[in-house]
Amino acid sequence: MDQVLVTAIAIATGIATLVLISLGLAVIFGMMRIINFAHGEFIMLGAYATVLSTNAGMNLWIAMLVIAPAFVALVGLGCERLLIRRYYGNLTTTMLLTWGLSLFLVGSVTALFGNTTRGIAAPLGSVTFGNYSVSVYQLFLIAFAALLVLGAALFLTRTRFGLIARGTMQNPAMASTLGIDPGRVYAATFAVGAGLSGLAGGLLAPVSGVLPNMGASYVAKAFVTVIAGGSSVLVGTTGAAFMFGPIEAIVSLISTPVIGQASLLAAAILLLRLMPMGLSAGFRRST
Amino acid sequence: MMNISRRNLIKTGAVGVLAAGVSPMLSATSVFAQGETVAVGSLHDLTGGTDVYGVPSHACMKMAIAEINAAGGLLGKQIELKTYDGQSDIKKFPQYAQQAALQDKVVMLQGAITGASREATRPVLRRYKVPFVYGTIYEGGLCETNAISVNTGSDQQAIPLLDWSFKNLGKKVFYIGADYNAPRNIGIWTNHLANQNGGTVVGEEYYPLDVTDFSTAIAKIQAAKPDYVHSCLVGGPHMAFYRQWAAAGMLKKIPIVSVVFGGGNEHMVLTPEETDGIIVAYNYFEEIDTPANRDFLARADKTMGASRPYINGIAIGGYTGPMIWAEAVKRAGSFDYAALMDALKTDIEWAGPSGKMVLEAKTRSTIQDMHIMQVENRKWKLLETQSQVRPFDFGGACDLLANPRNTEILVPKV
Amino acid sequence: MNYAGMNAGSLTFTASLVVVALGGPSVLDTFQVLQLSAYSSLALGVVGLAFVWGILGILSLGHAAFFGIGAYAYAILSIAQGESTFAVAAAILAPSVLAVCLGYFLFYGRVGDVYLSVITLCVSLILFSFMNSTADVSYTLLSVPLGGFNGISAVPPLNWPGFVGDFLTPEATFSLCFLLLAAVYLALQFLRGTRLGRIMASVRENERRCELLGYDPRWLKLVGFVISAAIAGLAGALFTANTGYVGPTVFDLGQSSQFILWAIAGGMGTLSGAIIASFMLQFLASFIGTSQLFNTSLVFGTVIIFFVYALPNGIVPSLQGLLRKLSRLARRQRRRPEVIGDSIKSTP
Amino acid sequence: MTLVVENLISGYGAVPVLHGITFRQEPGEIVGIVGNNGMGKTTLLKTLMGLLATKGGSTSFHGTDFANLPAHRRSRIGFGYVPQGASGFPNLSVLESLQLATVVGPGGRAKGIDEILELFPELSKYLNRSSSALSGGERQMLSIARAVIRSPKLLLLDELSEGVQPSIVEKLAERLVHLHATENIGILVVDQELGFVASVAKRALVIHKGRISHEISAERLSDLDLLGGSIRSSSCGSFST
Repeated sequence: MDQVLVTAIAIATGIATLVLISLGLAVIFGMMRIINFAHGEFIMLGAYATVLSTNAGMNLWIAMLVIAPAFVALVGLGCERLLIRRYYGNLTTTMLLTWGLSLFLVGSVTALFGNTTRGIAAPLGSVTFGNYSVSVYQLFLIAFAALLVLGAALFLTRTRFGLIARGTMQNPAMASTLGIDPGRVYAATFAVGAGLSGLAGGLLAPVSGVLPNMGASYVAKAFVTVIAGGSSVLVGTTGAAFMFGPIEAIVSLISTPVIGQASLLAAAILLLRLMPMGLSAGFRRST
Repeated sequence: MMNISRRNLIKTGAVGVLAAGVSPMLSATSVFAQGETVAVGSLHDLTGGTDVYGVPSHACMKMAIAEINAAGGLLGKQIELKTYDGQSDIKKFPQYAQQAALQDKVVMLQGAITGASREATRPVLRRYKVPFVYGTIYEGGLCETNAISVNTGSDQQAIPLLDWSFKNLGKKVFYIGADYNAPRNIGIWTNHLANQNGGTVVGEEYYPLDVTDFSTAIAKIQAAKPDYVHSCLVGGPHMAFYRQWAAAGMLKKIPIVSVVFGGGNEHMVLTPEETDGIIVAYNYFEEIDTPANRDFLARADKTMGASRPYINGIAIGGYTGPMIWAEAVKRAGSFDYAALMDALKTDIEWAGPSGKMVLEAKTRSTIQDMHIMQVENRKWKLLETQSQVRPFDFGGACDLLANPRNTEILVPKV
Repeated sequence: MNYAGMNAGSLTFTASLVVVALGGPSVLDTFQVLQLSAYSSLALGVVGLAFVWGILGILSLGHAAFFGIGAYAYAILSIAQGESTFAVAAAILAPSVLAVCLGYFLFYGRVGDVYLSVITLCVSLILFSFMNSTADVSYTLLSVPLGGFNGISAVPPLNWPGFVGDFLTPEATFSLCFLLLAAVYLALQFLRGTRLGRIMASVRENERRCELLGYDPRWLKLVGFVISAAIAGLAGALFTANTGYVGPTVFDLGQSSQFILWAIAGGMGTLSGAIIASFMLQFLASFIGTSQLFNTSLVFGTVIIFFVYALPNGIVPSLQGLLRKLSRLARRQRRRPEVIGDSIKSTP
Repeated sequence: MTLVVENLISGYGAVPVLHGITFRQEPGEIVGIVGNNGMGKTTLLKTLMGLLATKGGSTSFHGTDFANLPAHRRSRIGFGYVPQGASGFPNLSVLESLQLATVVGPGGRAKGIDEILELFPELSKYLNRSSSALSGGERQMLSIARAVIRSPKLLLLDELSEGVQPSIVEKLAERLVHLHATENIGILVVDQELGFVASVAKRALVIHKGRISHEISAERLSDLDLLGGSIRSSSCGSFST
């Protein structure tokens, strides 16, 4: 019994991590069709903001939940205004640009802080289920990811900005004929997307190695999740995370982690073959 | 850019390199060594994913060269250090190795820390007859006349560490490692040593280098109930294991031993709550309390500055490499390749910050003291020292005096 | 017949590659010869991508999969047989076969644009993790150990076909690499100008209309995809022959994005641009890595961002634009010499 | 609210479609634009709305030069746009579509949702339905309602009748005439269906190869329509395909 529970928690953690690391990318990709190569570095910046401000005496929770997303949202806004804005609609140029940005951010952080930074430990301790003990922080991450998805869904469906964002995403030209300035919506969305990546970085900071290159280990998985998810930011990304997370966790558990990772990628291939426009397009067609 | 005479000189040199088998007199190194300085190459990852290993090693190498130069140079010549940043991109290694050998005419090259970069670099240096000094801990089994290993193979670490662990921690071990060659080799050692010590390996798991979520691993270990965990997880993403392990409250329940922990300064990045009690084995750590080491650290503070990196068991190779090579050059009395290779046919002894080291002629690997130690509040505490641990010769398979043509990496068999 | 692709510019470019191929060895030193040979084989890899992306509109994020399979095929067969001719042939064939299967799966399944990119990326990442996990000695192919993360080293260079052990000198390899680059470039440029090439371009512009006109875009895409895979395989073989090493990182995201970014930097739709950009960026990365200016990533990242700012259309189109502007300026100067005065003499 | 267009040049990328359009529309007037496919009708509307860049010429509305204003600013000075094929926001519900149209206030007074449902009572049945689930005619109605809710002063209507049943087209035409009468909205109607244009507009401009070639009256348009002809059969006879 306890083994089932622990396995379930491991699977839920896999899903929660995928959701957290993908959401920011999904917002930016879903809205603007920009493949943000610097996504991993936004996560890294969030983790650094958390670690550095905690080490400077800030309360961990404030650092993680407020400072990290706010700081990275600002960085994102700056990047959008200075760099990205001029190249909307140009997939290739923005890829090149965000790749340059990614190297630039890794390089700057290394130059500023070196490649070894004192990290922070996970708070909240652990709980025991029978023979197993599990980190409470891990449970917190799962709950937080669920709340985040819920909050984002409410935000998108119940608020004025959510409506504007959805409208602009579907048809920016038509939205502009209704008085909406797509440029401003894009800037705000980019900042929100970056902020979500920063939040992910902040939340992962106590459970991962905080290093300038840490983004690289998240970016491929986030890409696969977001794009397999399709154009609908929330439904698609969460759906894809719910599909890939368990596949990887279960296959890793019964065979080896390499096969687990390969089966995640294979599942993505199969999914896209069956639903050539992504998961959420498949949902929409069936409803 | 380049004037004709220099180009001709280089071309002559290059032709000489190609013809070196026939006529060593013409070799590039001997042409260049007549100048005021000789060049030595440092090829480390100074940026990218593995810079955490490359940067401190390179810094130590710079320090060693500076000390040699300050002491009047080597054979009356100043040494110029040529630096190449491998950028954590394996493709760059053979290209920079070619550049070092053919264009910059280095008389020695050190670096290529990761196994893959080493394998990419080694054949190039062999072809162009540039001695390759390998300064890092690694999986063991390097057995080539041109490759001088001044740090330890995994056998030199794993044998003392696991013997100690089976004696002091219990008989059941769970082995978890990164999924590549070195950890897999160390996995073989773990099984081998479990057999020898009457222990059992209750689980063996390998994780790709970019995995960051270890909840399934932790569940598996908890299910297997080992007496201790032997971890060979490597690199930044894998630091997540120690965090998640401690967060699950396991650090105080099941001890961890490792031959790689701390090599990437994990004990500095992670917090004491996440690392206290982890046990490792290295030939060097800063806390060694000897006059030689205190003197070395004082000099390091001076040359590298206050913000210098922690010098761990990997980085120290950056310092010992040029020093032991310099001993060999002195013995040879020349920078000439053949003379150096001759000089290496007898053991070379040198005393460094961690004590006596002997570069064995038979294996071109180094006999040295090994220390078993434990993390305590971001510092190492010595548990036990085993003096003068020999490199494993694979049942006599590695004997470069008898079989100088071997270039293959030897793999232990259970 | 008027071949749109075969203009004076592309012929000049081909000719200059041939000149480098034949003249290079007598003016360059051995290191430069070796370095440029390695660069040219990566440049060859990017030409195929520039073709399939720029002309057919297929963005393959996993181009490295084909490059890597070619590289491994060459390494394994040349070690196993001690002869490189068959190894090169296999390095072209093996990725082509994969491309046929994958392409059939993708194009005939009508997988959408970005989604296609991600599938190709996944394939390449699967190969990456698989190759990484072959460290155990039991993983051998034709009795050559695959070597896991450490890869396969000491891969022999090219030899004269049929003459085992009679290796090409670095200079001969250099000439061969550049001649192959020129040949592939010319062939693709020629293909572009043919009827088939123009239909391929129209597939990129409007797949639907193309279909209504009676062409099968799926088939055309498959053909283009396989061509680019075959070229990438050849490039992989040449690269391995040049550096003597292959490891799993040939399959990683970094390798794939490098190809993509070179193609972008060169300018979308230009093959010569991709070649020029790949040489320039390889030189740059290598130079920064030895110059110890500052942090390599920081400098390289800044340079790329600057690139986008200064040359938003890529290197070759921007240079062409600049040339046009200059020639227009020169013409205007000629018309109004009184304003310019002496400076007109210095204009070539 | 006079619209003055002089020598307007525009097109897609480097390809010009409009080579110099000149016309004038008085406040509250309904003007039709007719012409064959590919002559630039839709391009003209898109350029006026700001969805395509103006490459040359001048455009002013109520004395304001708007050639350099982006689309959202044009919307705020009183332009309303009903696109071809009623393309809109397929994943928003009907209610959300209408709400979206009022989140950013127009220059003047925006109508309430109730007010607009009085004008288009058919929509009230579908308020919570996704707009992609509507029929062609209903979607056109939503499209008009979405533009009208912002109380525009000039409505740009692109191919309203395309793919919609004739009976519904008639109904839509009635509503437009009503709106025009009650609110004095100026309307620029682009359509292939000459009968529809004739039923709402007093005069129509014929666009040919990116220029206005001549003007015809509504009566003449309906004659042409009754003959089952297209404007090609016009007596001017200078048309070719």
